[in-house]
Amino acid sequence: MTMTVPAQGHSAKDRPKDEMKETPNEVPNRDLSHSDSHLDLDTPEKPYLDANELIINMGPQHPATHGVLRVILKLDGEKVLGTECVIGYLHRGVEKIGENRTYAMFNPYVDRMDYVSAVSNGLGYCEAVEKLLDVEAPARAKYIRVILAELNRMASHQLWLGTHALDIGAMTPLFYTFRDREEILKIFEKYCGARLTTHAFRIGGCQYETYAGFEKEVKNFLKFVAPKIDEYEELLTTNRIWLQRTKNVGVISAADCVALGVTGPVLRASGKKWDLRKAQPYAAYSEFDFEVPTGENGDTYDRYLVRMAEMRQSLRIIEQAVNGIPEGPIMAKVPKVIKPPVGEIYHSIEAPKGELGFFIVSDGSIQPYRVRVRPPSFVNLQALDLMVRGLLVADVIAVIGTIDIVLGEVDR
Amino acid sequence: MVPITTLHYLVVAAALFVLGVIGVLTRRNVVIVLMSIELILNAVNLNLVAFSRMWGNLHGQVFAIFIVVDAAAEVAVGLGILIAFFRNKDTINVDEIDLLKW
Amino acid sequence: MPNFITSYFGSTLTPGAAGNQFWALVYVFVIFTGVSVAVMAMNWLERKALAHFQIRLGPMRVGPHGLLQPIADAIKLALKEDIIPSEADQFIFWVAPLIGLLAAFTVYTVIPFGPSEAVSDMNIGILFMLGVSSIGVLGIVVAGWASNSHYPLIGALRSSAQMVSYEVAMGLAVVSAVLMTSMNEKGTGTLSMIGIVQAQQQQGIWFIFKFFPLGFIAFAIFAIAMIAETNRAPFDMAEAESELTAGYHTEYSGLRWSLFMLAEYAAMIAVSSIAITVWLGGWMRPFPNLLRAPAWGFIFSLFPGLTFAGLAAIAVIGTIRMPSHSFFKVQRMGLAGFAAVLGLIAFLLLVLAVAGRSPDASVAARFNAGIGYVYWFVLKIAVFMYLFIWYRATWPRYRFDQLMRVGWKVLLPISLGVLILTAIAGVVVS
Amino acid sequence: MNPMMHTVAPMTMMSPGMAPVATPFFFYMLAGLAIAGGVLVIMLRNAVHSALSLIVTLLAVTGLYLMLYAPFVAAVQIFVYAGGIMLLFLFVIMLVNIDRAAKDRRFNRMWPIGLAAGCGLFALFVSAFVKGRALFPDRMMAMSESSNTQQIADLLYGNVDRMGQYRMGPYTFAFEIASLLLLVAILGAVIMTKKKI
Repeated sequence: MTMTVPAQGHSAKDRPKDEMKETPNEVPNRDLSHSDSHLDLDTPEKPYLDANELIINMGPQHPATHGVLRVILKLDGEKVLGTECVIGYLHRGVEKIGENRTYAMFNPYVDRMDYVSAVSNGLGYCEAVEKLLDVEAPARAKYIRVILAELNRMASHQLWLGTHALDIGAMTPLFYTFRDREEILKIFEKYCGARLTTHAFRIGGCQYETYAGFEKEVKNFLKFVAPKIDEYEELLTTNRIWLQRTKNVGVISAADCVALGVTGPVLRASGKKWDLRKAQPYAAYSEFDFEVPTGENGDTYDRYLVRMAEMRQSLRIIEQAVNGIPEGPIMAKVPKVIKPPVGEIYHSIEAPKGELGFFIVSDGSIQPYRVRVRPPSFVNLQALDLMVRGLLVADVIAVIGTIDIVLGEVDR
Repeated sequence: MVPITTLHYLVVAAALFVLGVIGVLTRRNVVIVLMSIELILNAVNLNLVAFSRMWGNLHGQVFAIFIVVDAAAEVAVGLGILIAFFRNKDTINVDEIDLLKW
Repeated sequence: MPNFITSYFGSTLTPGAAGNQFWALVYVFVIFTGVSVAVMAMNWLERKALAHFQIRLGPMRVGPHGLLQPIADAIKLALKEDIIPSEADQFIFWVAPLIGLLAAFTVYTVIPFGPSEAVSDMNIGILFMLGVSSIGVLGIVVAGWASNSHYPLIGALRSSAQMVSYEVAMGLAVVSAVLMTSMNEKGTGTLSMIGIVQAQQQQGIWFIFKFFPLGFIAFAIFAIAMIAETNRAPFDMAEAESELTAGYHTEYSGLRWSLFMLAEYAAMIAVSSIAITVWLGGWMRPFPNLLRAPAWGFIFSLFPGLTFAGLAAIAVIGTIRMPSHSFFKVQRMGLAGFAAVLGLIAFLLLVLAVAGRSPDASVAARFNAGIGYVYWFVLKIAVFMYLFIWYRATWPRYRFDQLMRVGWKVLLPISLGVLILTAIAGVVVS
Repeated sequence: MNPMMHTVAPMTMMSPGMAPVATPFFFYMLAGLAIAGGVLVIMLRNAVHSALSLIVTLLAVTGLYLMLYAPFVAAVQIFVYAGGIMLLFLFVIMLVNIDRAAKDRRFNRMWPIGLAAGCGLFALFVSAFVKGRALFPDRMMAMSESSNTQQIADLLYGNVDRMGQYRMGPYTFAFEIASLLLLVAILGAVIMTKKKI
């Protein structure tokens, strides 16, 4: 699939002045007839579309594209003949910002990429820089990281479940999941003062010691949320309409997933048992006993089941971590001014949406030479066209939901 | 005021019938030609029902129902042909539909 | 008083059948007002009930517990700028909501709230209802087309295909119930709405239980088809907000949009009335044949008053539970006033029930009986309205092809089978 | 309060309410609507407008049916025509791309001939009515509501049952043929609208 990024325009300084006068506000606009498009929209030889063909712009202002994603759909009646994603409406140049900030200063920025799982982003970035510095966070910090990251995975999956169900037309689960996600956000708030963009971790460990009663609250939360997950499942798992809407919709094979680089629950639902927490353990994950749930058919329903199972596995991990959390320092010895040696590093973690990788090149100064993020949403979105061809408009919504994208991460 | 007689209904029906005929003969758009045929059938129905009222029996009304059935069948097939034709020839003008085979 | 007003008192006919145009107009006015108020109440109830399904509070600010919210909404919508897109077909865009509204309100002329509590009784009543309510979809279709935009057009196409397919199953289900009306000595059935209820009265059974489970299956088919017919969840394909933003009324705003909503809710009440009339005994109170002693009649005639008394009690409890902050003073007073009004209505109804307890021809007895009919009919409608909300809170939305499959491959064959089996059962029994 | 109290209003009797009021006024109104709708159907450029005009005509004709004591035909007219057939028309108009058709010429080249033929036909009808007046005595043509109450009651009472009996009695063959016709129409429509013919 071709991902078309709207013309960004160059930065103002390297454009001649008169050109700026002509187009003072260059709107990101796309010529539909440019040659890259595989939809052959409106070619001169065939001025009229086929009797039943229809081009529809879904987005960027559409209630169900999870942000400002624009999908150009070519329809035959309601059948999807092809899609084309237009991204970049939320582009903020995070990677470029990274080149202009010190390592510590860039840390909060990564929270704004996948804003529903900010903890995972911070974890990935901190660990990448730690690897570059060749320091290791203390055991207690690692445990705190695992607890918060898994809580964040739950929060992310809950948000996904609510919005996905809403897309398919079930309104009620949204409010149930938001009620339970609220408890997680409360824990975050108590821990670090922020609910959404937490900035919980620092390079070398954690900034804050756990607050008094943290463990008890987490344990209470575990007790509180386990029946709630059953409640979601009660509403949806055996719901006939839910089954009809999700079974055999958006099927993708494991081979296709691997070819497209799709990771996360989407990959696991198609049968491949690939989880970075097991495959290349980071933080303290090697010390915990958990399973990697997989699906069989790679359809929307399996992805739903995989995520539900992952929520339960997260509960297991959190329980083990809270029970076994060691005493000790929470910060490793890290210099005040972080100046990594010249070199490059790629470190990836299993974010809720898939493999989140940070590639950092250091030139020995206080700022990274280059930061490149491998965001799971962006890569997983590639599979959209493959998954929705031949399905109906309603399925496009379901598939966008099931891929679980966050546009902040797609566009960065 | 003149009391309403069967003749009044017959005149209305005749007018509708003639309008339908004119529509069939002059319009180019197949959809409107089919609608004109509906006008004709309605005119006939109105006649039948008026006569049924005049004689005080129900035979005319029974016939009217049969004509409604007929109209439904005609529209279904007619519009089916229209869609098939439009899909192949990209036109719905009667005077461009001049081949039996393409 | 002039003769045309008084002559109708004591008549057991509908004003239409009695040829009294004055009372027919009065009934029309009462029904129009009643339905409009019911739509507003339904609006509030839907938001409130849906909110409680979803662990929210719903409207709380405008009036006590948001009771005045529908009025605030109506004022806001009426004052909003009336936007017609420049590329839209102006005239059709203007006229489309009216088509739906007219169709939705026209059907109320034949809905029997009681044996004489209807504007008119037609001998083709049920056909008239089904036919006119099917005209309502024309409004949706031309609205989608006139908006000259892709999403409304798709919504309109979906809606028209959906209506056509579900009307068939709906009609066949009704026909099987109409067959049941012919289970009398003469062997002739009726299509009149009042006649159908009277047939249930004479046969001593609601048609939902007749030839069990045939009547129930037919009712279930109708109950499913009527959700599809009114474009409600889980069949709200025509306005699926997550797919088509808002479907056929995407481009509508303000008063015109509210007319669509009014038509939708009015149509919901109308189709519920069909289901109630045909299968659930219309205006009849529970067990009119088993519990036929006058004492039972008196007990059941207390129900309207007791219902209002219960509502008043709820309002009183709400008043007491309201926080005693000065901010809530106006709301407290409002809710207390509402409770007082409800209590007054309850009191009047109870007095009437006691005054008219002997089933003679006195005005009080007639009035009491009439109120009983309307009460039971409206109560049954309220149950259906609640079900509509419940469905919406529980189920995801069907996909369009699945909807079609359900309509043509499940409901239609079953309704045909029920029709044939009903005919056979009728022949065997008689 | 006893629900059994209100008994069935006997429908054998021709109740006064069944008589239409202000017959001439409603007749002229409905006839005018029907003919105006018919004129608009063939005059308007846009097919959707034409369809709406046709709906007006159909509903006006329905009113005329009701005035002629044909309630069942009226109901079928609403149910089948206004509800079903017109919806199908609108559906098809939306499916086929009419943007181009709307810009084209409305009438074909031979429209004067068609118009003349139509007018000739109308003249023929009128002359037939005028000449044929002798065949139908005024007594029969008249539709006064008071003189033939019995006739009206015959028409109205058990309209649906009696029509059913007719269709199962003398018109059984026609009824079966009609059902066969519908079957053929269904098959034809299904095959015609298939993607690949």
